[in-house]
Amino acid sequence: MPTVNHPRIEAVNDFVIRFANVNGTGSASANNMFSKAVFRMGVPVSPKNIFPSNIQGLPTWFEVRVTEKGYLGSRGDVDFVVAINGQTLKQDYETLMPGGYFLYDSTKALPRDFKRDDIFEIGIPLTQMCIDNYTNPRQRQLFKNIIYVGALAYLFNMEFEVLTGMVKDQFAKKEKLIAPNIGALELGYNYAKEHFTEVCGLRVERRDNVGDSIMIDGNSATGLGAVYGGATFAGWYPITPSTSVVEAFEKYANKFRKDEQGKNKFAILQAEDELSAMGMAIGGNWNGARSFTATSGPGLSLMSEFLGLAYFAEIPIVLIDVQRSGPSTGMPTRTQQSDVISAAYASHGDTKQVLLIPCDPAECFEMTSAAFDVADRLQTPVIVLSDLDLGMNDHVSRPLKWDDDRKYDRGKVLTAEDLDNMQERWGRYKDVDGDGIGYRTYPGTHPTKGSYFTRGSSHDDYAAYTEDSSVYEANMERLVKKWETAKDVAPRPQIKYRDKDSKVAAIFFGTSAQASYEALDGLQEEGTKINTCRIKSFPFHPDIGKFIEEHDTIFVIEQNRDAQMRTLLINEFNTGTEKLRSILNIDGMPIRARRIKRKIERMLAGENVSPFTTVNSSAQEVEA
Amino acid sequence: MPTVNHPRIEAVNDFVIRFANVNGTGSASANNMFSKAVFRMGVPVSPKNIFPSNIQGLPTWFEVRVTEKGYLGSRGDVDFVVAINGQTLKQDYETLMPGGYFLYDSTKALPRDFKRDDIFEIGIPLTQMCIDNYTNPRQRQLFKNIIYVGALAYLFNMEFEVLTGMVKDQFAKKEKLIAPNIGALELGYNYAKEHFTEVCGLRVERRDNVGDSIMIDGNSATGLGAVYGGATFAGWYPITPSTSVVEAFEKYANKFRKDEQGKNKFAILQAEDELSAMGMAIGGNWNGARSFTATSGPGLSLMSEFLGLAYFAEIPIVLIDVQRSGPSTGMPTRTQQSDVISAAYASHGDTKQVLLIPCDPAECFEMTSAAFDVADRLQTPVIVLSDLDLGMNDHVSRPLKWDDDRKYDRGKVLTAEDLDNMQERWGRYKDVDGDGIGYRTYPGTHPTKGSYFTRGSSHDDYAAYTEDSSVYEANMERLVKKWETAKDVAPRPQIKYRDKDSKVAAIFFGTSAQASYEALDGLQEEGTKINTCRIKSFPFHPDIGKFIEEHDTIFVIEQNRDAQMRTLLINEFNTGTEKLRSILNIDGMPIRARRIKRKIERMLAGENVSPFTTVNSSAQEVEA
Amino acid sequence: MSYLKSTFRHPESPKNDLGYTQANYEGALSTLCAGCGHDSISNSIINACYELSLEPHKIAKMSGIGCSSKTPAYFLSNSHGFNSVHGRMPSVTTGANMGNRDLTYIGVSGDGDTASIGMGQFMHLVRRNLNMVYIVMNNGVYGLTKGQDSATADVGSSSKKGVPNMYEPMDLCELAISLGSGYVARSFSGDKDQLVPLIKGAIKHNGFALIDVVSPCVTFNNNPQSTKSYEWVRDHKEATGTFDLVPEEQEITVQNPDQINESITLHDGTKINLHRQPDSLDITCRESVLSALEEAKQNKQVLTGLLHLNTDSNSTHDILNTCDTPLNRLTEEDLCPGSDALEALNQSLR
Amino acid sequence: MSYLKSTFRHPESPKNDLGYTQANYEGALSTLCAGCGHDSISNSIINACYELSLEPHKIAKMSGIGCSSKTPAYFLSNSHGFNSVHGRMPSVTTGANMGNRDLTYIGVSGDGDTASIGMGQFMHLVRRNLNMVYIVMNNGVYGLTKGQDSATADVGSSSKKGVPNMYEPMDLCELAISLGSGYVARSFSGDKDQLVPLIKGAIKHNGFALIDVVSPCVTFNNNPQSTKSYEWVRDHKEATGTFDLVPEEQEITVQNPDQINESITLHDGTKINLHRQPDSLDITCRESVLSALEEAKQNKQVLTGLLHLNTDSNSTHDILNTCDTPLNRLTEEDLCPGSDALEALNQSLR
Ligand SMILES: Cc1ncc(C[n+]2csc(CCOP(=O)(O)OP(=O)(O)O)c2C)c(N)n1
Ligand SMILES: Cc1ncc(C[n+]2csc(CCOP(=O)(O)OP(=O)(O)O)c2C)c(N)n1
Ligand code: SF4
Ligand code: SF4
Ligand SMILES: [Mg+2]
Ligand SMILES: [Mg+2]
Repeated sequence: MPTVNHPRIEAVNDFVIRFANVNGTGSASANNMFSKAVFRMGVPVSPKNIFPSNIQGLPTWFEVRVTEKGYLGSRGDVDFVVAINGQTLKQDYETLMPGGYFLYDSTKALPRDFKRDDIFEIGIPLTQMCIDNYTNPRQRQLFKNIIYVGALAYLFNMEFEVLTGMVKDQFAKKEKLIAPNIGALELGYNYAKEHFTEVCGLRVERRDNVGDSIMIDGNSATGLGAVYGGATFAGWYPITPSTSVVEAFEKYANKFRKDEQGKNKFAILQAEDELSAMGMAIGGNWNGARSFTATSGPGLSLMSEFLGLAYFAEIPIVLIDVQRSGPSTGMPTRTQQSDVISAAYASHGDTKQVLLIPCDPAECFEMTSAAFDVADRLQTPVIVLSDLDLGMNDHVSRPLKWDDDRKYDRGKVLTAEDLDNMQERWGRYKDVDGDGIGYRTYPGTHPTKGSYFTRGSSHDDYAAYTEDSSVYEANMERLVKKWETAKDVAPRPQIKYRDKDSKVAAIFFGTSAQASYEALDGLQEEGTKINTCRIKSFPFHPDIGKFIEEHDTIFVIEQNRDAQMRTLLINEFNTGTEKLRSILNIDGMPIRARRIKRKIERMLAGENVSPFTTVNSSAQEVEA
Repeated sequence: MPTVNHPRIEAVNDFVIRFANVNGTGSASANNMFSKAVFRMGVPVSPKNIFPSNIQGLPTWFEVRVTEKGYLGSRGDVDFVVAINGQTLKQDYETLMPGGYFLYDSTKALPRDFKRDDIFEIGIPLTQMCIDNYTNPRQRQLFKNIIYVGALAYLFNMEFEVLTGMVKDQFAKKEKLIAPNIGALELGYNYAKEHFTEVCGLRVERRDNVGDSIMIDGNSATGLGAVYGGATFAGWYPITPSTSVVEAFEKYANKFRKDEQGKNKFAILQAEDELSAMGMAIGGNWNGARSFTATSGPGLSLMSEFLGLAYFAEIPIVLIDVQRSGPSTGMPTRTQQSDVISAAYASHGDTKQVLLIPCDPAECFEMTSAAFDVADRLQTPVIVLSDLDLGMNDHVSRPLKWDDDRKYDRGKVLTAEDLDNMQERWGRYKDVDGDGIGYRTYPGTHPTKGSYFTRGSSHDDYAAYTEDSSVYEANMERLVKKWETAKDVAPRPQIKYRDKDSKVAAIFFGTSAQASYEALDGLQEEGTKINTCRIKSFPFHPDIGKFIEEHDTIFVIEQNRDAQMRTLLINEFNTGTEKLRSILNIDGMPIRARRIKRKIERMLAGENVSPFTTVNSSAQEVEA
Repeated sequence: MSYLKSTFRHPESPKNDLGYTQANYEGALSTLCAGCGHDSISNSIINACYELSLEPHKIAKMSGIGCSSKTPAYFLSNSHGFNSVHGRMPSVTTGANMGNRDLTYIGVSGDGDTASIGMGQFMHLVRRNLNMVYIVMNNGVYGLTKGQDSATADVGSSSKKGVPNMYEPMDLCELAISLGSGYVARSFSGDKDQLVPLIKGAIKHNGFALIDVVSPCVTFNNNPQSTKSYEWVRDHKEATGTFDLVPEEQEITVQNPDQINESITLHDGTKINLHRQPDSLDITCRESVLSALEEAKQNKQVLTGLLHLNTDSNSTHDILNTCDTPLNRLTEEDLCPGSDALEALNQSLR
Repeated sequence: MSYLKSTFRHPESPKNDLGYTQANYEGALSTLCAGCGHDSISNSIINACYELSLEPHKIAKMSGIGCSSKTPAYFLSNSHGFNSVHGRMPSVTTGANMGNRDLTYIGVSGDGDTASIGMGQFMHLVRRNLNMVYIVMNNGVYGLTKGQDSATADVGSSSKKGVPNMYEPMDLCELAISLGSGYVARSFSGDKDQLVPLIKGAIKHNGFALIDVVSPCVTFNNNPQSTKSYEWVRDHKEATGTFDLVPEEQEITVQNPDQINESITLHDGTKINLHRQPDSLDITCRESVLSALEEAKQNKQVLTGLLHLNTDSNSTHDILNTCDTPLNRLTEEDLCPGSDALEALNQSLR
């Protein structure tokens, strides 16, 4: 081993390891095994799968952050690389932090031009070991991944039984696979032990820091939320990264929703496109069956006309938008928070849509189930804005909870009895309660009362077509009143004061939250106390306006180019143009805590920096 | 005639007459004849057709403003009603101004409850006269309209020869219709002369106030602009109020664009829907044939996905959006300016679209032809934002002009020769000039050079697919640079200082301009000098920012509920939330000068008034 | 404006099995042009529902946008109606049907609404065999937007505008048959005798039922050069035969039993007795029907009547194995797995 | 990742009439799964264009979104390509073709891209008879999004997921034929001998030409229960016959002239000589082809080859009477009526 002119990175339960693989080779499950093993050792972990828009043969990365303190956002920088992909070997070599570790397949020597002297190279002849130990080519491919996991177990000094336990769990139903997998783990473990004693300064030590947490991806939690929230129908069209929302719904519905005859208490239709998927959701909800759909950017655009119908005809809908990098097809397997404006103002004419914005799987579950209540209560579309990072990656999350006393809020719906007991003439769009929301009836409720005509054209209180200016206008203003009502119905922001007197604050939402909290913790350690407001819904609660009033400098942290949430903030509050300062990340990777921190430091120091975090600077230094 | 307890309205060349008819009865052409006759007497006129979303049998109104001073916007209030529609008789009776005139068909007496004593009733037994004079039922229906026009000629003391001249022009090709039409005019004229001498205080007198103006609807001018701008292909889908744009394009192209063999130097396809229409426009422009489409709100929503593709793949497109009242189907035959946000930010992800906003037919012509240059220059979609009022009503307009020396600006396009002469490697999206715009090639240009792959997915300078974060990011930032370039390419705002020191200003655009100028003229007469900025395009020119800086109170006047242009202003300039004050009109009627004026007066007087102009107050008083 | 109903009603109007008079099935005053074919179709729908003694509130009226799509306002005012957006009635109806399988869904659309903007949704609706009646009020023109070409216009046909259509027409019946629809019919708005039983049969059929009704647009497409004009259709109409619909409970009493070529039992026991000429079309065989349609097209005939019948198919709910209770009637107890199940799930995720 | 081309090339590779080698028609390295049927089709496109001696830059490659729609990057790198949005290749190609009638348009799509989201656009594209080649790389599954159902899956067929499809499949050839397309073929990605001539014929045909190519997805739909698997198709393939394409300039030299049942001359003088068994399908008669397709379906056969040929139809430009010069080549002088015309117009508006 060559001498290294740099101190090695040393850390216990606090480092980032990145696996560089080729997709379609089974690496994801091995990498997941590693990450879950850390979790089972009681140490919080945050895995991020960085995959291409392709099925087989292209580079894919898997980044695992081991984080004793439970910082689950992306940190930035890589301490350890497992470089299994020849196509990206050089790049993976270059991006490693000085003092870091480079594990590679030493069956072939590293090329000549790999000559960093500030990192530690760990060569393991993975291919050769597979050739020596396995005959079947598919086995040779799969076990290569297991072997390096075994090696890592040694290098990080992990509890080997945790890994073997995971193998046993995983292959509970295919028992004969257990022994060979454990064998492969041991191969790697032993090789590393033999050749790399005391080389690695990174350790995973057992802790009790995960409590009763679970590990789950956001889309699974969302699908489950739809089951718990009482959704009975999903019309959808496949699109990454939202596909697994409906797949999860299907899985859990199949598990929990069979009647005595084995028939389904739910229905799922794969629509021919997103327009149809949204039309289906509208039809189902019109009939009083909680219905939803899930999509991503291109689908959201295609649903735009229908969202206007639902807004104006006041039909509850739940739409899950799992955002990815736009515009257009963009980077379909990368994350972003860039559908904020298109979702909030979806459709032509004067429209505003309710958004709910979860930041972790538990909130995916809660907000999705709540979304059906909110939609029914407000009789309007509710868009749950998730994203690829949240939806498709596993996250350590507090466990999912359900209060068995909770009753679905179906909003204002009249029964046949209600109709019979009414004194006044019923009007579907009559604002009798002053909250801008009328009473609806489901089709088929009553033989002679309660029928009405639903339409996207202008209508009066009784749902009759009208071109009367003042009737139209009054209806539009009622919708504004309903928007006011929505502010009380939607989840409140999470506001935290680090220092009541501080004039500096930060606003963020969704998956920008974790990295932001971490960055601000770091700043607090250095004495800068920044209060925070995590937005959970749109329309904004007045508390957010107050929060803005209270501060002089407010960083608005988001993952899009055009500062879209900031736009909504200044529009809705009519204030803050000067003090709302953007911190943006648009590179398709989860926003990184170190970058946020550095950015805020520079901005507070009065430097004139672009809101973007990488471009123009990334070349100069290995930036966080 | 009963005594009237109110002085009659007296005016020369300055009044509003409203015709109340049933659609499908041929009234529009008679009413147009009246309006055009005023114009031919040298007096500016402003007709507004207020029609239902229906083909036959429902109420329709036609409002003609006679305006010696050339105020072509809507004024508000009605001085004279021609009430031919039994369905709306009462309503028409009620909305007439005190001192005004009510012309009705006295074949049947007015119902008992019609007993205003502050208006002048002019009963003409139109139906009876038709029965007496014509046998054919269709004639009886059509001539009824001509008879009342004849009566008006007498009542307003118009030059009868102008009307007979119009009849002759109109039926130049169906000569035998001339005599009976003139006969009908005379019937009406004579009846009025006999029964209503000196009753009417309104006069139309010959002036020389129209200069070389023409009368044309915006959509015709737009269609013609597309012909002059070099459009060769239109893919479209019918929708009110944009349909006549393509119809006009077809008409003029058929007139001007036949080659020697009688073949068409243009192509028009009625698409199966708006998605397809936009796809066609994209395909045509990709190939270098100037292509466009026209639609209204619902179509704009449906085009959203494709607009994102065009933005990101950088394909020039011209889209004419003739706005109508939304949301959803809304009031399809009423006007509004409510697609501003959906157009400006069309599509998911970070997108921004260029808007051009004409305020009269001459600008429809100019901006549409310019739109093709702007789109080609910027390689991006350009949306011409017109509206129903502008598009479907005839307007007095300065004549259309074309500079024969003007050359189309096809933007940065490489020929085979260019490609052969290039030293450097060409990259479709390489920003060699620093304006954010690359050089494109048309397919088929060169056997071995210049081919590239157009895509909506992330791409590098050479149009190759990439998932590289920094390449993606650099590309997105280049698009921001291009956006900066657009500010210089798009038409500048029209800024007018009534008083350089005034701190009060108004910003408006499109069809809100005429009524705004009139309202501000009125205020100026009362001593309030308000400077004005008429926005003609988005992105905004920096002059608009300066204009905002210079003033303390700025009224932003627009025809939508959510203050959409104001939203764009504060977003783009990051300023002005406190001083930009909305004046909004959403009732589907063209915004009225008197209402704007009253609103500004009250706001300047410190009253706390809702930005909306009618609701809650319209009931109390006959409001302007 | 045309008037669907007279204002005067005899107090002793006949009543159906439910005790309702025809008036109970009517709607608001039509605002279509006087003479518009669509109004006649509305009347036939009213008749069919009245005669079948359907509970009006158990019917849902669905439509897109167009003159045709306005008609649901003009019939069955005790039914809920949904006038959605242009071309998208199929998806909204699909969702509605998923939400409540117990209603009768009558969808009304135009030729523009279905064959142009709605083509994709239409095709997939048929493919899914959704249980509904789909009526196309086919005037071969865009009425509401004033006379543009439609994709169902025949080659050579021209509307009032005067330019003959040169594109291949979409034959919705042919498409529906080739996509497996089990009930496909064509009729003419002016032929109530044929249309009313067709609608009744369609309502009784389990699965997707299409009725393509030629329905002249008197304002924009009723000129002699149009193959969708009253005159043309009257002259070129050719019927496949007639049929009776015999509800399950009723005795079969047919005037001339010799004429019954076949008797087919629908899902709910109702029988369809087909009467047709010897050697005429076998409507149960989809191949021969497709040929007959192609042939009629070449002979410039409009083949009307029940074109295809196949009762042996699974509707969407059958395929999905949905429970018998309509989904919109399931309550928390049926739907929510509860906290214990969730805790077990949490456990599996550790 | 699969490799379409070997890196080593013989310096003396054969050249076509233009002096190009096959390499001049190749594209970038494919990123599809090894063994994916789509790659074979790309190769056949390369062969066909090479053999026809087409100028690569006079070809435009159009596609939507999907694994299949990625392929245009893997052939003809000297041609412009347009990878548009999901399901909307038809409209973009229509616009492109309107803008320049002189290019050869090769559109590539998937079964999801065409038969689901793109169904409406596809149908209308066929109806307009746009002059283009439309190749569906039909694997009966959504490849790129990892294995969802497609609307072309046969009843009873199941993908790797294992749930048999219960919905009626969309038969794109049947649809194209009934909408009047004059060149309709079906083939198999594994049968280059059949596919290459089909592509060549399609390119030469004036008007819309569809080739529906069964193209197994090795990753998600190549299991034995799938009717789109290599195995199944090999076992159930049935050909209509074969044909030669004889370019205008070339002498007709056919091996066995007895086998030529018919010789059909295309628009540009090229001839198609059909060879088929006695009593086999008459592909010029759309009725009999539709029946044959229905029959094959019932017999669980995949009928391949040229299914329908009709050279007697107007393509979109013919119908529109567009000028011969491509619209994108017209200049100001051709297009702008000038100021005098405008002044005359002003005058008429006073
Ligand atoms: C998205 C959208 N595009 C266009 C329109 C305008 N539009 C209204 S009805 C109609 C066509 C109606 O034709 P058809 O369906 O044949 O009905 P008809 O009026 O002939 O009965 C169109 C294009 C619309 N409402 N929405
Ligand atoms: C509007 C939109 N919806 C969904 C998607 C996601 N998507 C990408 S490819 C695809 C289906 C591909 O299937 P197919 O056309 O059969 O192509 P294959 O991959 O099987 O070749 C889908 C649904 C998308 N890109 N855009
Ligand atoms: S325009 Fe035509 S389709 Fe519409 S109502 Fe009138 S006649 Fe009927
Ligand atoms: S997933 Fe299927 S269709 Fe896509 S590349 Fe792989 S084999 Fe081909
Ligand atoms: Mg129609
Ligand atoms: Mg596929």
